[in-house]
Amino acid sequence: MSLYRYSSPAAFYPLAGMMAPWFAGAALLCTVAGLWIGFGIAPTDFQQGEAYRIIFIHVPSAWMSMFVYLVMGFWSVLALSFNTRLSAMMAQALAPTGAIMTFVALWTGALWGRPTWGTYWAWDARMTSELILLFLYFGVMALRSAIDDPRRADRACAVLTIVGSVNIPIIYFSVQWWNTLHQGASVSLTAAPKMASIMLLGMLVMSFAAWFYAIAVVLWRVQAIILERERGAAWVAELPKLRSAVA
Amino acid sequence: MLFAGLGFSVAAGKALVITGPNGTGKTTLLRILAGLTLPAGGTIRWRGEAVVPYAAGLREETLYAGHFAALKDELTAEENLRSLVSLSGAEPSDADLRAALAAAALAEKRLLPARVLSQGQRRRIGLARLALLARPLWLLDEPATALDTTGLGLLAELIARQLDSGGAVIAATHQPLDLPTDAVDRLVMG
Amino acid sequence: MLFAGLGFSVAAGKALVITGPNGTGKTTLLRILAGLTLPAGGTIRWRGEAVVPYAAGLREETLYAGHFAALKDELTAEENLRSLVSLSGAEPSDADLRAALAAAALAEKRLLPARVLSQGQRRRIGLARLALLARPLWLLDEPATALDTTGLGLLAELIARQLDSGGAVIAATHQPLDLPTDAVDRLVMG
Amino acid sequence: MSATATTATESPYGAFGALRWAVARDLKLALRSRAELGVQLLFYVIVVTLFPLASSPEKTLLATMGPGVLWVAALLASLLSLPRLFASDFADGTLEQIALSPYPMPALVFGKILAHWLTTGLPIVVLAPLLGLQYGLDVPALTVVTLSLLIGTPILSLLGAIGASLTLGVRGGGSLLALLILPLYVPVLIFGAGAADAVRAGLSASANLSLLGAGLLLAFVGAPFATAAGIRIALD
Amino acid sequence: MSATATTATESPYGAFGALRWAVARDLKLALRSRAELGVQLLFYVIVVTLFPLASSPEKTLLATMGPGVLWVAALLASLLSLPRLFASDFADGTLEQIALSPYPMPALVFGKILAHWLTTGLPIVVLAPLLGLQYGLDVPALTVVTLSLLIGTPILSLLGAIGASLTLGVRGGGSLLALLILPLYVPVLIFGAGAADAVRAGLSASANLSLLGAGLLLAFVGAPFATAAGIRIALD
Ligand code: HEM
Ligand SMILES: Nc1ncnc2c1ncn2[C@@H]1O[C@H](COP(=O)(O)OP(=O)(O)OP(=O)(O)O)[C@@H](O)[C@H]1O
Ligand SMILES: Nc1ncnc2c1ncn2[C@@H]1O[C@H](COP(=O)(O)OP(=O)(O)OP(=O)(O)O)[C@@H](O)[C@H]1O
Ligand SMILES: [Mg+2]
Ligand SMILES: [Mg+2]
Repeated sequence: MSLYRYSSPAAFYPLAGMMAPWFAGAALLCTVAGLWIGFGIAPTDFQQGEAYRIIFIHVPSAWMSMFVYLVMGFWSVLALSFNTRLSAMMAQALAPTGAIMTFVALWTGALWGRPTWGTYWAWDARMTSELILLFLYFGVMALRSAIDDPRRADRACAVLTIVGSVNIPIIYFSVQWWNTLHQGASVSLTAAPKMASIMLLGMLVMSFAAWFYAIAVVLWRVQAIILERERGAAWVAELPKLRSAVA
Repeated sequence: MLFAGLGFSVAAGKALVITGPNGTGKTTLLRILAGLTLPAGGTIRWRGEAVVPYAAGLREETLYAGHFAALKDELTAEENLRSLVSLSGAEPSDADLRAALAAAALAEKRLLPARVLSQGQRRRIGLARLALLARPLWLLDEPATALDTTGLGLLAELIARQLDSGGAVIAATHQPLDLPTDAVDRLVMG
Repeated sequence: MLFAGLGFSVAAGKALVITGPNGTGKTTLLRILAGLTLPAGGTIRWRGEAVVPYAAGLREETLYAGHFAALKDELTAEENLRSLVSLSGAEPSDADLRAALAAAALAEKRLLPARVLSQGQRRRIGLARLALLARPLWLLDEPATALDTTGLGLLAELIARQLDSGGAVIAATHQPLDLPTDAVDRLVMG
Repeated sequence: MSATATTATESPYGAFGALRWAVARDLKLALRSRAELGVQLLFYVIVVTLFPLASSPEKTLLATMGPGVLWVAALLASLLSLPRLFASDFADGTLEQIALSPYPMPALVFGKILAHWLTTGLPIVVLAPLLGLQYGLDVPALTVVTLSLLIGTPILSLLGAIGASLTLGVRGGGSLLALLILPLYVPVLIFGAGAADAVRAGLSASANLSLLGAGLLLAFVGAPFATAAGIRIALD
Repeated sequence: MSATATTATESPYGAFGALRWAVARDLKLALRSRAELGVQLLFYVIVVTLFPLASSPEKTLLATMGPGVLWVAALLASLLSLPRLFASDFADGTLEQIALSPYPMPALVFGKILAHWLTTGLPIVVLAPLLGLQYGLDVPALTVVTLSLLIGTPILSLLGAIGASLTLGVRGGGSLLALLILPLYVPVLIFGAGAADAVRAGLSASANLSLLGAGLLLAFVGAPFATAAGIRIALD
């Protein structure tokens, strides 16, 4: 019952404002710690030298790029089936962050590919499907900006997001299904890790940093979207913060 | 918010004629009733029960004729009519189709592609469609557009027949429809 | 052959109202007069001289308003109006544009994209265009479509003003236009 | 005049009737303009023959490019015809009537997609082996390319319909549609063109083909519903 | 309210005013939907990146294919956007008003074509060098490809406009247009892509480029009139 209350933008707005700084702080802490582990403590790799340290950025962003899409899909399902405005706004707020994460994964991957495989880019299944993911994010954002009725845009983007989510398993399993340049999963819940535990720790801490960053940014963005969309509503006019800003 | 605090109902055998200045929401209201547009709030009841847009029961029992004639330029008048009527679930015989076209004064234009028909002739195909579809509820948006005097007479006759057979009609219009006054309720918007 | 043996003329300060059943060639006739459709035969004279379709003089002195409003859904009412009027060669000031829109009761809708306007509001942009274009000859096809009572009043006023200033009007219509009878000639087709 | 039974407990408006209506009508419309079918094919032929023109025509290179070009051309032919799938029905109000028809909308939509494939996809499948010869492909490669097109082009039509419905009435329709739909097309393209590559490399194409088959199944189950939802959104 | 001078001996409705009206209006329309320009470009990028996907990604092959792919993609982007050049103006009646405007119609039409090129052709020219890098083209080859696109894409827009006007209101417009216009496009493609091939083979590209330039001149002089005539026919 109390959770249900927060499905209204008016109720969620202050909650988001309250939570976002905490997540931002946690993101900062984890980033500092993760970078310190990754670039200070973790030993040089005997095969790849220093270049492997890109892993501390590459892997968290690659994971997030897929995860953000799944979360977007989740909100889209809610938005379509219950016609709730907040879910659609959440999905809208997630897309740019997802696109950035995807871009970072592609970018760092390409930078990493140069020293290890001798090329920035190859049409390998995982890279290709990750590129497709980027285009999917672009597609969702382009579709939204092409429709000016927000209600219609919400629902159209939800349909597209749900349809596009078939790409996620393709990215994830591409290394298993095809014989690719890209290496397979080295972190798994069932098998023992194949990595030095300090490297693993660094990656995990950086992953948390990415998580917290994404949550904080999305909360702030959703606040902006709520304000923009509900600018006609009475509760927005009564926002004390806004009034002091105007004064 | 285009309109709020609007409440009305229409009974079998009755027509509700919606009038009002341009832009007061007549078309929007009809589209909401048909289920095409999602209302920001409010309830629509059909036979006493609240219905959601695109409910199967609603689609089977209502007929919506909007601004667009839904004609294909490449098909002849008769093909267009048959296609539209069977999309709505009825399967009229060829004789029925021709009778309806003849009643709409389109007998001679039956085999012409819709592209070369005049504006009024295109609307008359819509009238022939009404004649073939005995649905409990008709939703008509500006049914009198582009019709000449005989066309208006045919429209009035079709509506009267629908009301006689226990159907209901909701029509938005700027032109007088010439219906028996006792069967008509009026809703003035704006 | 849609019609033959038709002869008529319209003088400055006079309106010619064309009526007749659906499909008798009113639209076709207007399009021929505008130069859009090639007639199978016959002569069109303008200021006493025979003219060919798309003659520069004809294009500069006539204004054709057909079934289509020539509006872009993406542009606002005001942008649409400015674009249409300047395509016809006039360069009205912003104040003129707003005055014309206000006269058409579109002052509040000025900045809305045409997509969300109602059918009647779209036609009213056409009326505002008429107000801004003082051409010697107006060719109007069904100008009353979708207009409410005030819209019809505005239309009648615009035509009257055009006639007063020595212009001529040829209009095809099914609805009565409410013009001063002495200024109107009638042509009944079909 | 006919009246429809509205009180029956079981709806008389079945999916099959809907399918028949949509296929019959769209095929009639496609055949009405006699030139249409030929034009579609000619476009495909021209695109396929353009590539050797634009690149240098060495023999081994040609055979390598062959399946890829056949597939890319199929994909482009599909993209080019998609905006028309619903546009005219949307503009003239037919789509409103389809959405309000008592027949199940996904079935009506599927009928339209089927007709689209029959008029644009199937001719391409039939023509592909002939054009493949031009690229010096051998019989096993030709067979696999054709087979992969036979399974793959319906996926293109099904996925494309989703994009077409979502971009209805949206400005920049054609290219927005391309942007939305190409990411979904790429896996189809990869498996499709990959099948022939596998055969030319002496491997079996069955993995690729069964992945394509799975894709077709998925698209077949999901696309009509997603498209119907897209159309309803566009009409709102 | 303003009145226009109708008795001037010299017509006040000059070609320049017409050009300005058409370019300003079409650019405004194109910019109105913010996504549009980006989408056009993304389409081009995706098509260009598709080819290596479908064929096998060997380095020398890539460099050979490069200019051809850049050109074919430009051609397809042009083809895809052409049906929209006049279609919406035709459907909503603007084209009638354009035909009846006191301004010279070829100038109005040329303005529309210019706006079309500015929004679809020019961005492609700007982007081509970047995409060419991806194919491993060297600087001389890149320069020539870009130059050939700069001269060639306006020809595509001009010729395409003729086809677009002739297929107005005709069913199957998109592919019929493609069919009409591709034969005219092919020479442009051959000279355009050929210029880069010449440079890679160590020859001079100037012959190809001056042929392209001559083509541009011819299209510039002829196309607006042919297109205006096509539109008048479509309106009849
Ligand atoms: C642009 C090129 C690249 C892209 C698009 C890319 C994409 C991805 C993605 C999506 C993941 C997460 C999927 C998963 O965890 O299974 C990932 C993980 C990973 N990538 Fe990349 N990558 C690229 C280049 C590289 C390169 C060059 C290397 C190193 C040689 C590399 C090493 C890794 C490693 C070690 C992981 C973690 C795998 C795991 O532990 O599960 N990647 N990459
Ligand atoms: N997105 C929107 N933003 C602002 N106003 C809108 C929007 N969508 C619709 N409207 C307004 O809603 C009204 C639409 O009304 P509707 O088409 O239902 O009118 P109508 O009563 O049918 O008019 P007419 O008699 O002209 O057909 C118009 O006044 C229009 O300006
Ligand atoms: N190619 C053709 N073949 C046969 N008849 C044609 C052709 N083109 C037009 N017509 C006929 O010409 C007439 C067109 O008339 P027009 O559109 O001018 O009528 P109108 O008087 O404006 O009618 P309305 O009042 O309905 O607008 C129609 O009767 C149509 O059937
Ligand atoms: Mg209305
Ligand atoms: Mg008419």
